[in-house]
Amino acid sequence: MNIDLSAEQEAFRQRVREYMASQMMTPEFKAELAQPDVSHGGGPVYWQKMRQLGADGWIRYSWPKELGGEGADPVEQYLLVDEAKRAGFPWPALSANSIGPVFAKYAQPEIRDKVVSEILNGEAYLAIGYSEPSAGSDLASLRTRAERDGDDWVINGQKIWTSCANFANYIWLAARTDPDPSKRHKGLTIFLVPTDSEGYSCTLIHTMGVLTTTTYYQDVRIPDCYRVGEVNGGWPLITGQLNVERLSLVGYGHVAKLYDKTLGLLRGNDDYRELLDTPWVQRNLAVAHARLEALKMLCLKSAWIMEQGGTGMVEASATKVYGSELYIELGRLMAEILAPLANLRDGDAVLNGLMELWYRKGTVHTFGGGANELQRSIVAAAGLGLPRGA
Amino acid sequence: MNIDLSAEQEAFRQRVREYMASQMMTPEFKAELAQPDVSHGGGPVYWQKMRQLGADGWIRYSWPKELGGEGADPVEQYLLVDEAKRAGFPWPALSANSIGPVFAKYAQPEIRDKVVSEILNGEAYLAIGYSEPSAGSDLASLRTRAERDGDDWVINGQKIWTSCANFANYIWLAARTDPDPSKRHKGLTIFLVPTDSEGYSCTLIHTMGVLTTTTYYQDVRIPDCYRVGEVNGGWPLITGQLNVERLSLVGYGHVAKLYDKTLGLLRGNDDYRELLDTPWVQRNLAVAHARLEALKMLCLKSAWIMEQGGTGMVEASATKVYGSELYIELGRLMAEILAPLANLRDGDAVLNGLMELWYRKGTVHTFGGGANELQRSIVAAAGLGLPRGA
Amino acid sequence: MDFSLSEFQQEIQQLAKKILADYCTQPRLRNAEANDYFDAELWQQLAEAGLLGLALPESVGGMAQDLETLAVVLEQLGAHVAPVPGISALATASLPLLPYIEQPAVHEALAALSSGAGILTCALAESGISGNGIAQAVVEAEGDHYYLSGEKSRVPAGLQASHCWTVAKQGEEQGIYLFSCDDAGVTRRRQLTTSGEALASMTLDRVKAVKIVSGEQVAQVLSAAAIYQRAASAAVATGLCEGMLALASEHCSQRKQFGRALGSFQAVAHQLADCYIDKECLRTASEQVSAQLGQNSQGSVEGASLVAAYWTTEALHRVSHRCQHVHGGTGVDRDYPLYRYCLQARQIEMDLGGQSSVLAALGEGIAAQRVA
Amino acid sequence: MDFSLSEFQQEIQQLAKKILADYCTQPRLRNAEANDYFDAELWQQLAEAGLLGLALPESVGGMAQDLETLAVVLEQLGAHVAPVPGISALATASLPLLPYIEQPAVHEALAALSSGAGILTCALAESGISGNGIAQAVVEAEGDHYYLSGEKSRVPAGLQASHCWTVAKQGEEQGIYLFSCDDAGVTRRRQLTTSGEALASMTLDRVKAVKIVSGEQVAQVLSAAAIYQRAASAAVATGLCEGMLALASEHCSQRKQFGRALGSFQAVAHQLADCYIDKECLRTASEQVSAQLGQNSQGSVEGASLVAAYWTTEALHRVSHRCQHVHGGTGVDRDYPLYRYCLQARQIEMDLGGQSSVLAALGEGIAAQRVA
Repeated sequence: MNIDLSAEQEAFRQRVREYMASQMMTPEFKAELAQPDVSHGGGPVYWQKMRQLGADGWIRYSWPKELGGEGADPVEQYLLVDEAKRAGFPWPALSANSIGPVFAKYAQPEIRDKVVSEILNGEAYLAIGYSEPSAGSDLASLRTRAERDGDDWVINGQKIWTSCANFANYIWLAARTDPDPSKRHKGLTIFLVPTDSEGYSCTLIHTMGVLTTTTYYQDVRIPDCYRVGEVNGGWPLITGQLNVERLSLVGYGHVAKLYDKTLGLLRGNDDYRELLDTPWVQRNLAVAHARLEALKMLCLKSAWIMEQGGTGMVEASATKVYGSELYIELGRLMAEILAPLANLRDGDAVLNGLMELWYRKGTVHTFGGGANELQRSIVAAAGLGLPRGA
Repeated sequence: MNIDLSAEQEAFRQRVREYMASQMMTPEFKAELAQPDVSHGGGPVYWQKMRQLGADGWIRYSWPKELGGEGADPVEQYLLVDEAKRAGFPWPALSANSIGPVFAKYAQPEIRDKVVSEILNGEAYLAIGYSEPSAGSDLASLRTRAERDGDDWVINGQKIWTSCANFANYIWLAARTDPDPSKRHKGLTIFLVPTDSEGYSCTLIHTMGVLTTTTYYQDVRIPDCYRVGEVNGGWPLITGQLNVERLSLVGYGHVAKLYDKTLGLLRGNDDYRELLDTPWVQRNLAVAHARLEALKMLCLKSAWIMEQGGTGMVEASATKVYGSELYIELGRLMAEILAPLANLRDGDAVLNGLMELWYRKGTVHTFGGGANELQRSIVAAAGLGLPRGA
Repeated sequence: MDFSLSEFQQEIQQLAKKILADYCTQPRLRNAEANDYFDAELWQQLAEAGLLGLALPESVGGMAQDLETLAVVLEQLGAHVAPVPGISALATASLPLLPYIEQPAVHEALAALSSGAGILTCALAESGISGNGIAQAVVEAEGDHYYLSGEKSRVPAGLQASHCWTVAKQGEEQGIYLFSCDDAGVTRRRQLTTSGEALASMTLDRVKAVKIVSGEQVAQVLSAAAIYQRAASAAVATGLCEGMLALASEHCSQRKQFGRALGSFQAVAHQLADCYIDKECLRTASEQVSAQLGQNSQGSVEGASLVAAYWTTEALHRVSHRCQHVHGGTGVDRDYPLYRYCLQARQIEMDLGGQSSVLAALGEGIAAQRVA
Repeated sequence: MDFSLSEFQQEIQQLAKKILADYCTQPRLRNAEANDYFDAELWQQLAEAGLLGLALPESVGGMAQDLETLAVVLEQLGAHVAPVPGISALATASLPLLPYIEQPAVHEALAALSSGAGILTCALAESGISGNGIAQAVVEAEGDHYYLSGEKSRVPAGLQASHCWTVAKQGEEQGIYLFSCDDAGVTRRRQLTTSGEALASMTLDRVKAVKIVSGEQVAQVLSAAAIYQRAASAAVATGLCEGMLALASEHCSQRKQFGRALGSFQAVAHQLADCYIDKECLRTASEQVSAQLGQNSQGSVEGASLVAAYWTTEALHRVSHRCQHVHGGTGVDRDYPLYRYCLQARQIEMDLGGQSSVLAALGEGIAAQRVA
């Protein structure tokens, strides 16, 4: 057994870390990301950085060789995304790691090369259009429909929580192509909808912590070549390939950031010495440390299992539940240390606002990326062999 | 609002406390209760104390006046049982508070007076025979059957977790009288089975912490006058009257005992001064204190609501969940303070074994008296108006 | 033992509910968010209804009610996420001064609060983390007059307040001083918080002040302020939890997933059952400390206030996160009312110093036998 | 990075499984319970298979494997609730003496352990609560000989042990001394514990002993003992959790209530999913400290051992109570195997001092920057 990264893996992580620090997270970009409306991307500097990321080969890095990529293994993929998110870079996880390669595999030749090249060059972003106002976790009950009309499809419906649609070039859309509702997940097809299509529109949803969107499809007409995979064959494309992504949602570096920064603050300033010497502060730090160590190992082990050819499904689900709940708990443990300063926003905020924002962003992880209830059911059924229930 | 007991209630509590200390918990009785096989009752001193309890009027105290009792209100009932259990007295809760009065109300005249007088005089104990090997929480699926044969009933089946059956004089038995399994709870009838009936037998179940029994019924024949309530009308007798009992399972004095004794130990001996000055020990005490204060108030408030004529159903269920989980958590919080001494049994045990035994007895409260899952579903449906689920 | 509200308390509750229902509408709350989460009209309405002076003596226009009755109103402020500084003005800043009401300056400040003509606050923190405990502000005495200089931070309702008391030292001696926020020497700066409520930093430059007490009594005033803050926070938090749970129960009864109402899934229903239990525990802790402050009960007020703070932080954290979770994305949407409750929950949780420090204080009290 | 077991480790695992499956049958375990939870035949089998000397040098008949490989065996001891003193003999008592193996007395004690001819233990506690930390036992020196007198308490496997080391002071100087338990000056008394395992109190009356180290090195030996205890406990605990979870999963798959398998209810399934997550966290913490002790990793061994102790106490508490709970009455029935796991879980949890003290030590390490 060897629980440490190999020398090559460690060197790779360092390389990513340095690249992110020196090339991506420039003062200019940080300033742009501090503006709420482009905090997830979409500003001019963002697109500049995305093109550079593409030119420097990072987006294609994780892609299979047969799709024009470098074929990075799941451990490298995890390290890449985790380091990027830890640095604060709005990594294009959907285009680069999750949906992009699936698209490349199942898209029709007429559009494949163009879109793949846009993705790999950092010129296009793909947003996911799954959830609907009436269907959150229950994707099999989607209502947005696509109807065949000659060589085209005509799409009508509404999607919610379509993150990043406000600057995406395409929506990776799940729509019902068999109107019989009893077909459930067997009546769904995936389409790639260009966001400049007529009849498409997008409005922002301002949430407590993050920005997201609602997207509308009113008689959006797209040629059949924008259909991805078989008609009524969308379900495997929706459910596949989620495990690496699920892991990245709660990557160690990303979650540990608040602990690292808080501890750095306490250690770096004599004003905080008394706090650091206080037993209950030490206890909060100890709980955070012990629980974060487990997250670190769960993430690496899950990635390693995938590298070994396992699906990593149970491991990814367990890690996602654990990491998302730890994210919230960590927000409390660290904020208590500096409470009531932790409530301050704007110029007076502690850690440049990280601590205050953490709470406002925290909860989305427990239901986003597959609600924790669903993940626990996966762990119970696939990890423990319990009978599936209602 | 007045959150304190009234002067009368406080005086009553004191009276019970003094009675228990001086009259019941004599050294002789304590020595008998220290023997595992009679730790729940059934020894010679136990029966002596029970008769005295009856003679001094305590058993009839909670009974309605029309059944020959004193008509104590739910607050007094709660205080009486809680003080008794706190003192370590194996209070005959089933006979005195739960089943006894129901029996008196629904029994047939032929046997009523005799059994009631035995109960009130502390001469008889009633054990509950509900659970079966194949039915734990799901009482509607009971299989033990009673068949009419002339003026008699013939009972066949097996009951499990029949606590105190090893010294009980009667089993309060739920049996199926309509063989159609689809009738579920509508096919059940209650019988009072004398434990000297032919065909009845009982074996001990030695558990991790408490003693209980399995009872067997092989062609047990009893006259119809031992049937309680209507034929196929047992369900309301099973489900009614449980709220006060549910409360008593996790009564404050009973649960707080470990905290009180541990704190007393720490304060009472200079050897423990250093521990008492240790921040993490103080934290454990603080968590225990804060959580116990809530239990105290939840119990009193629930009893007060019942006194005011409310069912107290939601309150009793919420208190039972909270109290049973606190019982376990308390066992950890207090044991940590004296760990690893907390593991010792017999002569070297801390607090005369209370701390060690606490763990072994702890878990039964979360599933006994109605599993916490069922209680949470009651709170969700009746307390919050959520739709009942599967 | 009697857990019911008196007839008067029920009337007060209805009165508060009526005003708050009228004023805490979605459009008005949205408007308040753009204005430091303070609704001056609502505040005026509460004053006119007599609710701001509820726990103040009749000599300053109040109703001379105890904390139990005040808690009834505070709970309603929470239940409606009312954009007013209930905890600080009605409890933390005003109640510790009651023993000094004979002093004209105190009398004037409390009368202003009661009538709605002004807002009384207190400045208990200075800047940075070390400013949580020790006051560095100084006082110069000139004849009968005192002049304060220093930096105060995180003053609740600091932008709106007319009167403020604070701690400062004259030489080595600490004292409690009351001053007018309109004094030319006061410079205020907005400090925005997570709930949208604005605090203020105050730079005091030879601000004319009145000394309330000095020496050993200072600790008593500060301790009273902490106890009243905990008690008032517990009451507001009870209302917040009721509000969050009502929204979550409604949502989970209506919203269908996999063909069934969300709330019919055990995993969802049981999370909300746990919230119900947390909320009931908080309610009893709130009732306990209110009763003891109103001297309607025996027992340690310090202990009861720390127990109330424990349950406030516990219930707010757990109930807010779970209620958000079962809502899915809807819960964080700013077009849906839940998030305001959650933000205010976090605000109060951390304003109390967080649960870990509360437990440290409670444990120390137990070890020292100040708490049973 | 490679989380797989080596071929050799897999063989060792199979070997351990085979022996334990043969010996940890219900009748034998029931018999062991009546005999201080010690199965001498099983112990002898483990010795003959070379498993007791697995982590000891070849010079004492061992296999010179690192802690990672020992952990594989320890996990199996837990998975089978084996009635043998795995943690104390194979880790806490023996491994801290490895630096002193050149000393004949140490060599002899370890050789006896390895061959199964004897059992080595250590007496780290004296009686009462104050006996947890400070040793009062005294040493008299006569020429080259040392004689120990004092009261030791809670010695693991103390009734069966042949060799024992302990802390005693000669004047003011503390030292580690090794003695034979068969010395006429040793009086042992059974101390029964919650798991049924017997510890022993030892009254030492001029017991002839050998000095291993004294002075500053004493702290190093004691620190090593604590670290090995934590690491070994984590490995055994991982096996216990696997065992409890296997029983609970099987029970909830078979047992029907309300017409459905128990495990098909969300509320039940999700409790067990949480147990699975706790168990996996514990497993990674166990792997981490084993790897660091085997120097197969960088990082602080102290920190990793405390993290392992945190997860050991956390997982044992939560998994044991939940697995009992979902079993209903069956879980506490002494005719069903679960309760043995639960009792051993509690035993190990509290033997480690409980989670609160572990967190205090870890937090202090973080503040002092000994732990990242």
